[in-house]
Order: sequence, then C-alpha cells, then structure tokens
Amino acid sequence: MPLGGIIFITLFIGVFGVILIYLARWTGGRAKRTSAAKMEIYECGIPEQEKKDTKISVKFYLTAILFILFDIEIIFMYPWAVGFREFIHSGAGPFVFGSMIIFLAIFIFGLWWEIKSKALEWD
Amino acid sequence: MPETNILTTIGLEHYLVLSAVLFSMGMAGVLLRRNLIVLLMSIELMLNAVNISFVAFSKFNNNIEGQIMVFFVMTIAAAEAAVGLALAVSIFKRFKEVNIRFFEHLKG
Amino acid sequence: MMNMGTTPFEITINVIKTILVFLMMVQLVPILVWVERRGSAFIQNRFGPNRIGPLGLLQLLADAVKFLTKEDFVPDKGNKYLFYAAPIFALIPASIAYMAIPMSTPLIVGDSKFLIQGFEVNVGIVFILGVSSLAAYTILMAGWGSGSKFALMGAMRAAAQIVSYELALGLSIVGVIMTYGTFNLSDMIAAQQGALTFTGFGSTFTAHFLPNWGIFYQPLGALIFFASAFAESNRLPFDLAEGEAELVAGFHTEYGGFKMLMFFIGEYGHMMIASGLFATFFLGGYNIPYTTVQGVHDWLMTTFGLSVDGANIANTVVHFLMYNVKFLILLWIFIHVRWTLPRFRYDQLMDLGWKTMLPWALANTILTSIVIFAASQFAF
Amino acid sequence: MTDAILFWFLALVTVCAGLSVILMSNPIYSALSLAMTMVGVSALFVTLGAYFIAGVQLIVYAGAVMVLFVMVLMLFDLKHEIQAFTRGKITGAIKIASVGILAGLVVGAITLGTKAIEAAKATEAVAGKTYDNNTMSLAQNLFLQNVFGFEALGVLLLVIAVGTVALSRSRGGTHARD
Repeated sequence: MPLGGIIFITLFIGVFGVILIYLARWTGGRAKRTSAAKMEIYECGIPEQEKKDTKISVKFYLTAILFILFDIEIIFMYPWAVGFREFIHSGAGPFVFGSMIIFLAIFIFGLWWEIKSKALEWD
Repeated sequence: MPETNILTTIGLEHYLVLSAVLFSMGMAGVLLRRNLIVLLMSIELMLNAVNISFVAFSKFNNNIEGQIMVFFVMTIAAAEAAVGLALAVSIFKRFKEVNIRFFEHLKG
Repeated sequence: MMNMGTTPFEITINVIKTILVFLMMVQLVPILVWVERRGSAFIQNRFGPNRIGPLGLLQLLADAVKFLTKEDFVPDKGNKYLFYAAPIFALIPASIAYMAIPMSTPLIVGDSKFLIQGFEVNVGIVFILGVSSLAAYTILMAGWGSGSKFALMGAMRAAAQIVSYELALGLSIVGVIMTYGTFNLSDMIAAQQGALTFTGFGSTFTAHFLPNWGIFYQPLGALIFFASAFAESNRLPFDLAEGEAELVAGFHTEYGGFKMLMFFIGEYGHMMIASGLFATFFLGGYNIPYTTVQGVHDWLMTTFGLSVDGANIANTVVHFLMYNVKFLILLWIFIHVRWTLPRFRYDQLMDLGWKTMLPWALANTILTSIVIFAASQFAF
Repeated sequence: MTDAILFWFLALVTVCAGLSVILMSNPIYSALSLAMTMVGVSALFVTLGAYFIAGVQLIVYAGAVMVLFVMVLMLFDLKHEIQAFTRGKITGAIKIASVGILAGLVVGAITLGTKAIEAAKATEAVAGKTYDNNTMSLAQNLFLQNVFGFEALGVLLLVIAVGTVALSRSRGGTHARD
C-alpha cells in the first residue's frame, strides 16, 4: 500500500486548502464598516434566539448507534465474501456457508426487531 | 547479533513502546478527566493501543491470530461505546450532568 | 515512500501524478457546475448562463473572480478554528478516495510501469469506504463551527443520513465482492473483459450479445448501490441536509466565498467517487465492451503497425477515453436525476434507507451466496 | 530507511493526537483528536502489513464510533464543562505517578520480553507460514477456527442493539425533555 504517497497527498491538499483560504482572505479584503448585526448568525432575519440547544431529536443519536452495530456485522461479511469461492474450492464450503447463514439469521432478526419495536420510526 | 541502529531499524520493540505510551495516555485520561464522555474516549484510546501491540505481534511472529483478536477487540470496543454512550445520554437527559463526580450520588 | 516506485525517477513521476489527479478533480468541478446549470436550464426549458463567452463557458471564470472578491466572514458565535478547518477537511477524503480508482490500463514504457490512478491499494474497496466515511466529520465540524442552530440541525441530518445509507452501500458491495472474490479494483476490472461468460452448474455459459459486466451478475446490487450513492453525496432526491424550506442551507448556511466552493469540491468529489466506483463495479471500468485489454493492444499493433511501446501508450489512451465516457455519462445521470425528481421527506428518507434498501441489500447478499454455492455444488 | 521515517512520523502524529485527547478541555476537540489518533493507528497497521484491519479500523473506529461520539457531544452541547480535570494536588500527583510507574513497568517488560522472543526465534526458526495473502488467511482463520467467537459476537451485537434501544427509551419517550 503506497502509504507514503497517501500521506504526501494528504499534506499537499491540506496546504493547498490553507493557501486557498488565505488567498481568498487577502483578495476579499475587509469591509470598512461593520455592525453587530452583520456578525450575527443567520436565522432568516429575525433576531437571534438565545437558546442554542433547542430540541434535537435523540433519534439522530439512536440512528448512529444502530449504524455502528449493523456496520460491524456488515464488515464481518467482507472477509467471508472475499474468501467464499476459495472456501468452496477447498471443500469447506458447506461449513462456512452454514455458519454465515446463522450469522445472517441473527442479523435479520436484529433488523426485524428494530423495525418491529419502532426504533426506526421518524415522526 | 549485528549492531542495529534504533532510529533506522524498526522492530517489534518500537511498536510495543508506542503502544505502551498510548495505553498510559489513555489511563491518565481515565484518571484525570471528569467528563464521562471523555472517560469513554480514553478507554477507546487504551483499546487502540492494545490493538497496535496485537498487530505488531502478529506481524513479527508470523501469526495471523493477532489480527483476528483485533477484529474481536474492535467489535467489543464499539459495543462498549454504544452502551456507554446510551447510559451517558440517558443520565444526561435525566439530570443534565456529565461530571463523573456526580455519579457517586447515584443510589438504588 | 512505500511502493511509490523504486528509482527516483519513478517516485517523482508518481508524486506528480497524484497531484495531477487531484488537480484534475478540482478542475472538473467548475465544469460540472456549468454543466449542471446549463443542463438544469435545458431540462426546465430556460437558457441558463449564456452571456459570458461562448455558451456561457467563461461564466466559470467570472464565478471564480466573484468568489475571490468576497469578504472573508466568520460569525461571532461560531468556533473559528472548526469553521476554517471544515472546508479544508472537506477536500481531503473525497480526493484521496478518488485516487484509488483505476482510470486506465497501466502504462508500460520499457521497464517502467505507471498506473493511471493516484495509487494502487490492494484492499481498494475497504480503503475507499473507510476514507470516504471520514467525510461525516467535515459536516459535523461545519455545523458546529458555525454556531448556528440551523447549521447544526442540517449537519445532524446530513450525518445521520450519510451513516444510514452507508449501511445499504456497504451491504450492496458484499455481493460484488463475492462475485469477483477480491477487494482489488484492478482485479475486478480485469474480470470484466470480453463477452458475458460464467462457469457453474458443471458447464460454461456464454452470451455473445452482452459484455461481461458486473451489472448482469448483480442487477439488484447495482440498483441499491446507485441509489445509496445519491444519498451519500447528499444530492437530490436525498438533499435533506439543505432542505431550503426549513433549514436555510443546511450545514453550510454561514459559509460563503471560497470556503463554500471548497464544500462544493467535496460534494462533487463524492459524486465522482460514486460514478467511478459504479463504472468499476458494474460497467467494466475502463474496459471497452466485448473486448479484452490484450485484444485491443494486439489490434492496435496490427492495424496501425505500432511498436510494442507505441501500442502500450495508444492502449492506455484509448482505455482512458473509454473510462471517461462511462464516467461522464454517470455524472450526467446524477445531474439529470437532480433536476427531474422531487425530494423526499426526512422520515421517508430514513424509512427508505433502513426498511427498504437494507433488507433488499441483505436479500441480494443471501441470493448471491446461494447461487454461488449452488453453482459449485450441483451440475446439470 | 523509508519505513523508519514513516514509523517515526506516524508515531509522532499518534502520540500528539493522543496527548491532545486528554489535555484539551473542550470535549469536542478531544473527540476530533481521538479521530485523528484512530487514523494514525490505521496507518500504523498499514506499515505492519495488516491492510484489511487498517481499512476496518478506518470504517469502524474513525468512521462510526468517533462519529457517534462527536454527534453526542454536539447534540447535547456539553461545552459548558464544569471543570476539565479532577481536583486535588495530592491525588493528582499520585495519579500521575501511578501512570508513570505503569508506563515504566510496561516498557521494561517489553524490553525484557522481546529479548526472550528473539532468543526463542533464534532457536526455533519459525515454520514458514505465508503472510502475504493477508485477507484470505484472515478469512480462513476467522471462519474455520474462530467461528464460534464470530457467531458469539453476532449475538452480542444483537443484544447490544436491543439494549441501547431499551436504554434510550427509558424514562419517557425517545425525545429529550427540557
């Protein structure tokens, strides 16, 4: 894996981005007059509301947790998928296939439970 | 045994020392910080340090089982983070508090 | 530098190549913006930008100049560091992931071999998925750094949407991996040469009227991959992150000028990754339909009387053009869909991701594995 | 030589990012530096030839777990942090000292242990297991020898999925109440 190249281009893009932002700062200049209203965040023109942590549904975070759990199960399928043909060639096909069917059954049961328990409802 | 330069020849020890340093950092985080979520993050850091040493041993002993262990550790770390955060969030919803000291008052 | 070449000459060429691929991506963005504006105008029976230069092509330059003269602005309530870091980080995952996609056959001149891609990664798919999943940070950083609740809500929506569809995306790829038995993108392309042929059930089937493309093995997987790729790149009909009616402009509400442009580069970069990956997985990558790379090479040598090196160069150029044809057609489909379909509601979007696409991707995986298993066990 | 440069560079990145995890007082910066550490560790896995594990590290840790942390921190706006570090000079000194002692112990154990390993290797001359087709041998080991652990993790993930949903439902609905 060309790790050196990846690190190099990452740093290159980082420097490129910083230069771009500084360039834009320099050519954009500063307005002579400024006001408090200008530096406010944009809330469609009405005066800014004080409370920032207004209701954000916990759903977002629940979705992220369920994502992690299912993501790992999917990652577990990757080595299986890449080796499946070789397993069949080496004669271990039925065993590996059977173990994966059990795993998939667990996965499907989990998904079915999440759907049934309305954990994934957005209302 | 030929003399090797510690700066230019990277061996198992280098990875293990790095892993130990990261692990101690994670431990210091657990001991020093007060924010519950930062504590969880420090635990993740410790688990990562362990993963480094697993992979290093796997490479230098020519044994793939270390990588399998990393797989399992990652799964368990993710599960731990999920449950830990779920607990932290439900406590935060109830008491508006994430200070670890606060948890001493939880009873029953 | 690991595997970037053995001689200083090769290393230099490879380093320049990565920079060239990056600049190519950046250059493609204004052109795509122009295509998008003209294309939307065409679809909606308008003119679009047609004043500056022929066909409005110089509009790109005018836009760049306008962006450069914008005042740099940070809201008082925002977090300055995250606010500036977010657009820079928006560039990185998209471009690095794109560099792992092969764009043509390797160029072999004498003893040197140059890959027509940024760098080759032998676990290509896993690398691309991993790197592009880092894009969620950009969005969260921008949303938080702005200090505005609209931006934060947009960021949360975008992040939840991206992670949800990453599941369907990752699962639809499992069938692809199973079909080719490798993570390496170049190997996948090599497996898609010639006419449709496959071995199983004790005999070999050939269909001369179809190319040997992945889409014929994985039609359901291709559909799910394509749909989730739209959601991953936050494009319509999945652009809930910037639902203009309720969230102003989503996570980049507070951004303007060049910083905004950098988010655009990131977004179009994800579109390019999706198109490149779709072409690689399902449309034979840089392969010319019905032919093999070696076949084209031989044809070039006999027809034009080229030397081996000359034929190699011509071969690379021809395949590069072929790749770009597929790539640009897919990008046009992205643009066309954006200006044709209405958008979803947020709950519909999540329902689609979790309750429709994920089960179907799962069904695709199971079906593929059963077929592969049966094909090896039973014979007619 | 290039390997050494890469290692030292990555070690520097990981250690700096790891330090900022525990030293930054704003938890969001901590989380972002931890993500940086994860990326660095993934690159270290690449230098060790564990390509697939490196990719999984990126997808699972950097792309999923840390996104969850960042989302939770931003969702609940934990910026108004009471006090970043635990108080008390004596307890603090004891803690730091214990961490130092632990680090010293670990480093000492490693130097002793690797000498033993070197000696064992010299006598034994490890039998020629191939290490090149990495993912394939990983798949074989995972699905032929450790298949029970694999299924058990599937069940664990299922239990966790059920448990987190139940936890986030506890005390009234799925919405944060103000």
